[in-house]
Amino acid sequence: MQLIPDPPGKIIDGQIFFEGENLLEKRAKDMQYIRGNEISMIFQEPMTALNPVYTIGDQIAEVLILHKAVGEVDKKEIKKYDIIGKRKQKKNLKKKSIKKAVDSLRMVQIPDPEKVAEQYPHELSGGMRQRAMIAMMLACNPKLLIADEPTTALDVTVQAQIIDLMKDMQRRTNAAIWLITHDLGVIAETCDKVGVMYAGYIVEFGDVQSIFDWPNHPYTRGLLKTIPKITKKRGKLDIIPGFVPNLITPPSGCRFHPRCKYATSECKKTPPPLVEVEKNHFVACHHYEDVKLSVISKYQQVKP
Amino acid sequence: MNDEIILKTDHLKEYFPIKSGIFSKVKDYVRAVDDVDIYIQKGETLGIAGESGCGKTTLGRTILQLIKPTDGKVFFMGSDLSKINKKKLRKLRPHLQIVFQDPASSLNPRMIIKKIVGEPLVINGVAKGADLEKKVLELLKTVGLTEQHMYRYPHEFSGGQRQRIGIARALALNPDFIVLDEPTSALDVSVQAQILNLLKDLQKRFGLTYLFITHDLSVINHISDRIAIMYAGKIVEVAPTKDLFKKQLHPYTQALLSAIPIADPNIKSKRTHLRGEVPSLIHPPSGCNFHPRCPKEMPKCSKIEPELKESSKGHFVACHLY
Amino acid sequence: MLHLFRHSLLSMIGLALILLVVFIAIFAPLLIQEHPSYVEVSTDQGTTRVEERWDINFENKLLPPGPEHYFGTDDFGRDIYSMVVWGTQISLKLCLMVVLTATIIGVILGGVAGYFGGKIDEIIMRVTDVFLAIPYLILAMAVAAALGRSIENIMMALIVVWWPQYARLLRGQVLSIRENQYVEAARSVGASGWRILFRHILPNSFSPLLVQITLDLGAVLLVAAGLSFIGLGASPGTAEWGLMISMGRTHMFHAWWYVTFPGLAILITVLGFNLLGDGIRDITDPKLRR
Amino acid sequence: MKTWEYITRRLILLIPVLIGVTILTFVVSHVIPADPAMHFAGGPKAQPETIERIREELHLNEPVLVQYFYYLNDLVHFDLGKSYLESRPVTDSLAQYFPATLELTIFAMLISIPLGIVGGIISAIRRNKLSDHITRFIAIVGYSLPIFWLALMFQYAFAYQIPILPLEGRLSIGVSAPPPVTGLFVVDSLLAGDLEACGSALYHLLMPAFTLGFATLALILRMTRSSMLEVMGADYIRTARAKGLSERTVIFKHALRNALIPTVTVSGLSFGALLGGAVLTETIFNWPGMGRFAASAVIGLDFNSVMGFTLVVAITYVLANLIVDLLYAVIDPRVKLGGV
Repeated sequence: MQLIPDPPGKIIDGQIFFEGENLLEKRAKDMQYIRGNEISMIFQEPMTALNPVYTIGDQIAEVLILHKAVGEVDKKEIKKYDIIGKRKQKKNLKKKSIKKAVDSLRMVQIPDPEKVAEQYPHELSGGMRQRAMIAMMLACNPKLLIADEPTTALDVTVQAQIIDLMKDMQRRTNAAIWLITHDLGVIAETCDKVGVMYAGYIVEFGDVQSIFDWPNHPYTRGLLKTIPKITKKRGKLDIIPGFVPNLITPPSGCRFHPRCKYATSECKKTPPPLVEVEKNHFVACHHYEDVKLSVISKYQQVKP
Repeated sequence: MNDEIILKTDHLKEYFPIKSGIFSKVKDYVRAVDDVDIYIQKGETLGIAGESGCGKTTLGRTILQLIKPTDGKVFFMGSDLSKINKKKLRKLRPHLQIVFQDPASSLNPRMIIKKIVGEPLVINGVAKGADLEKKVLELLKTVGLTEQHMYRYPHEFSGGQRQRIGIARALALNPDFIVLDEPTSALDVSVQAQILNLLKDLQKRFGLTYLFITHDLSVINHISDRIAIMYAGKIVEVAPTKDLFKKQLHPYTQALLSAIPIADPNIKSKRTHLRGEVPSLIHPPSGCNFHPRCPKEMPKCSKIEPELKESSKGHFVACHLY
Repeated sequence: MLHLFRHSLLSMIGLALILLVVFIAIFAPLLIQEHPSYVEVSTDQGTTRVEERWDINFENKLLPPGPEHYFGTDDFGRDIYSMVVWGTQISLKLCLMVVLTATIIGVILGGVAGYFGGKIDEIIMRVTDVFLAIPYLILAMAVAAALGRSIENIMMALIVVWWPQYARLLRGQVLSIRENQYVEAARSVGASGWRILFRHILPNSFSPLLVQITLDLGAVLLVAAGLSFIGLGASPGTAEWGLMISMGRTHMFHAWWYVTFPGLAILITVLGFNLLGDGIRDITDPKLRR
Repeated sequence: MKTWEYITRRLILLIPVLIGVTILTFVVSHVIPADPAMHFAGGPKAQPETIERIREELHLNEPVLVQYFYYLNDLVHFDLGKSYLESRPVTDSLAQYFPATLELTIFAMLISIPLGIVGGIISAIRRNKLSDHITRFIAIVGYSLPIFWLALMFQYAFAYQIPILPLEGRLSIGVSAPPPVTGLFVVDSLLAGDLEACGSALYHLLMPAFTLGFATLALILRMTRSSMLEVMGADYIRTARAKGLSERTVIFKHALRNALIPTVTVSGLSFGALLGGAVLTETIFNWPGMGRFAASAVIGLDFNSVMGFTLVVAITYVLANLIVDLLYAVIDPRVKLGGV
């Protein structure tokens, strides 16, 4: 979304395509049009992501007015210096957009939306804030919603509500959702496709089903095994040795090699390319075949 | 594990006063821990699970007398901790230790590791000089650190390593009982597994008793023998881990377990939906404090508070359904 | 720690300025052409005290800056350069005395108030409220006026005025540091209240305190110079910067150097402290480091 | 809690502070001096009879507590004693000088606060660019400058070398003061419809007000800059951008209001610095205000006047901070009035 301020962050290279157009080649003005209207984003901390000094209704109405979802001030109809008339129109517009904001709050199942629209963010609970945030970002029916750890700051029972809400909203608005999370459980339940990232690289990408069943990258495999599960019997947990590297001086070659049991000298030298190992399943590992084999052999040992 | 009860609470309550008005009059209370009865047997791990703000952390601190309880008793090896004087309490302190959630703030940033881990030994006059150094090194090795870590400051360590240091400090005085307050929730999953394994090893080696506090039910399933579920300051269900995951009695426990996303796309969970959110601890609902969200609410739930009763052996529940 | 300064040019300049000022203060006697003499005078109260006197030479009255007198001379023909350099000592001594004494008082009272809370806290905080309800300069002026004119009394007055904010600062620090889990950890291993206060809390409140001290060294100098300017403080003829500006005021339009150089000396010293203080803040407060 | 309830509560809370202030001024005036009577009489050169008379008048022979009671009793009757310098009640003198100081302080704030905020915003937006470095430099020099020296330098530059501004005073010679209503010349002259006097008053205000406000300007600039920078990094700014708002709207609508919250606090505190600075500025610009009066009282050992001045300043300052707190609640909805 190009929301990282420059400096310190800069996109060094690469392209981002949205509906066939490269976003990086767009002017700032066009990007502003796309943001909130076609691509919108919700964040991890609903407390800090909402402006504390404006009411919920105002903040939602702002997007609506901005992207002209409720019409706009008609410049032709009003004389240039007719300030009073202009104000009147603006007021009308505001009224309409607040009304629509209340509707969108109702859509995300906020009880008593009229009242909530007049409240400030700090007067709401965490779950309510995240709902309001979703309402705000879906107000203009975007085509893509980026959700950055939307439930991490919430309790499990509320998390479950929000996840269901997001799925429900997706069904209604037909938007694509890009969910960023560290919680594999949330991914397994909500996503169709998943990309696994390690130290700045996508190491594996594919359908949720195939990734969880046949992880081909050693990191994905380790990750799946280290999490304690409530469905499995207990015992010692598998561990990935070592620590996550920092990104200032990442390891050479494949960034996972210092923690990988399959690592060879090749891994130290060249970063592996992302290859399609089966339909819609990509892996970046020099030894994905070995990994696959070991999974299969283990699977077979258990099966018969 | 044997049946000897090492620690027991009796109607434990912890209310924090809220002051307001011109003369700072106490207007109300935050009922963080409200009438909690639990017991822990020697060598076992009791897990306390609940959502944020349910009072589970306060419970841990109140048990250790880091906060004086408002009412109720805590028995540790037969003596009532809430009654005994400061001096005696200080004598008992070595037996009761705690590992904190946030490895960043639980280590004094201006002390080297040797000082941090050695502090309990110095305060209690256990060791001095070269002996101290030897002891500290031994402790560090126990938790998987080495000699070269002794003279560094906390900020030079990663989260997992810091948590190991915190564990070493808790072990310094050979405690019998350790409260583990969300020891892994600030860590990455891959590191979380390392710490959990370490804790299990240590328990076996030193015969420790754990009170494991967490909001993460999959972690608690992995480590504890029995689990107590806490909701808004009260214990709603206590059962051996296996029983609890097989059969949940309290509607809240059922909802809580069903809400956990499972990291396996093949299992499609059937979810019990809860209305609303966790109530405030200042004005908890009347009767059973879960009734406004309960899918199985009955008329008497809003009037009479259910007691914690044993429904089958070792399985306690506080609900009018049983 | 020093290497961190390198990232900020401004704080480097601050450090350099302060080192320069300290150097001048230490070696003042070697740097100047004229030296003061000391005389014993009787005071209002009937006691005697030692005061510095500079040689008066009416022939050299109000000479502009030149090779003989770098900063010119004043209306009594005294060398302004020598007096400004000499004044460095007086100023630094005053600032340090005031700030350090105020810090000690403030740290003790604030630490006790914050850590033990309750009634003591209530009393100490109400007292600081009262002190902070009156602007510094004005309270110091009233106190100094009551004490009588002298540099020592200005110091006393400034200490009286300055300690409450340290008490406030430290209390706030203690209250926030007390919430850290390592304090709880120390309690859980049986550490006593004083041990926690001195081993765990005070060392961790050192950084913000240091920043405040550095910035205040400059602020105290400004207020002290202001008091001297009004006519409180040093007796006429002393090489005190504020006083010199006050004396030079009547000659400003025909002898600009008289007020300019002492003022520059104040500006440079205060600027040095402020830049340095800002630098230390940026280094020690990771939140502000960007 | 309603606003008036909050104000009442705050006013009630002021009582202990003000009692404390009276104790403090009492201690300073009646206990600290070695011989208060001599002090009040004007120093060691005073005649013994005068000292004895004052001793009687001020009840200095009574126990300290009784003395304090007398002191308080006088205060309640608005009696601050007699000014030995002006041979009239201190209250009369202060009443005469107060409006001039108020006018000067208000104009100093009117100059420094808007300029400081604008400068801070520019500095924050153009971070690490040349304009940022320049404004930051001005700011840091601004609060390192001795105000009295700055005043003299301005006088030298703008009244002597390039004489475009008046050297001192409130009005030009030949312009008569407007009929007193508020005591603020600018307001009074407008009320009287006397534009010449108004112009002259503004003309004379410019230099002293700017001098007095310069340090405040620097402080506010700095505060606004750093809080702007902090706010610009906040999550809700990212949200605002994600909504597709233009950078202008993001800065002025979303960031500024949040960034102003700490600035408002600083403005309240700096009011104290302004009152203190007024003592020096008024002396130099020969401004007939309380500050000049106090400064000459200090020199003339007119103790009653000094203490009276201190008391009035304390009350003004405390009330100013109350107003700031009210403003605070207007800007920041999170501040519930009364949630202290």
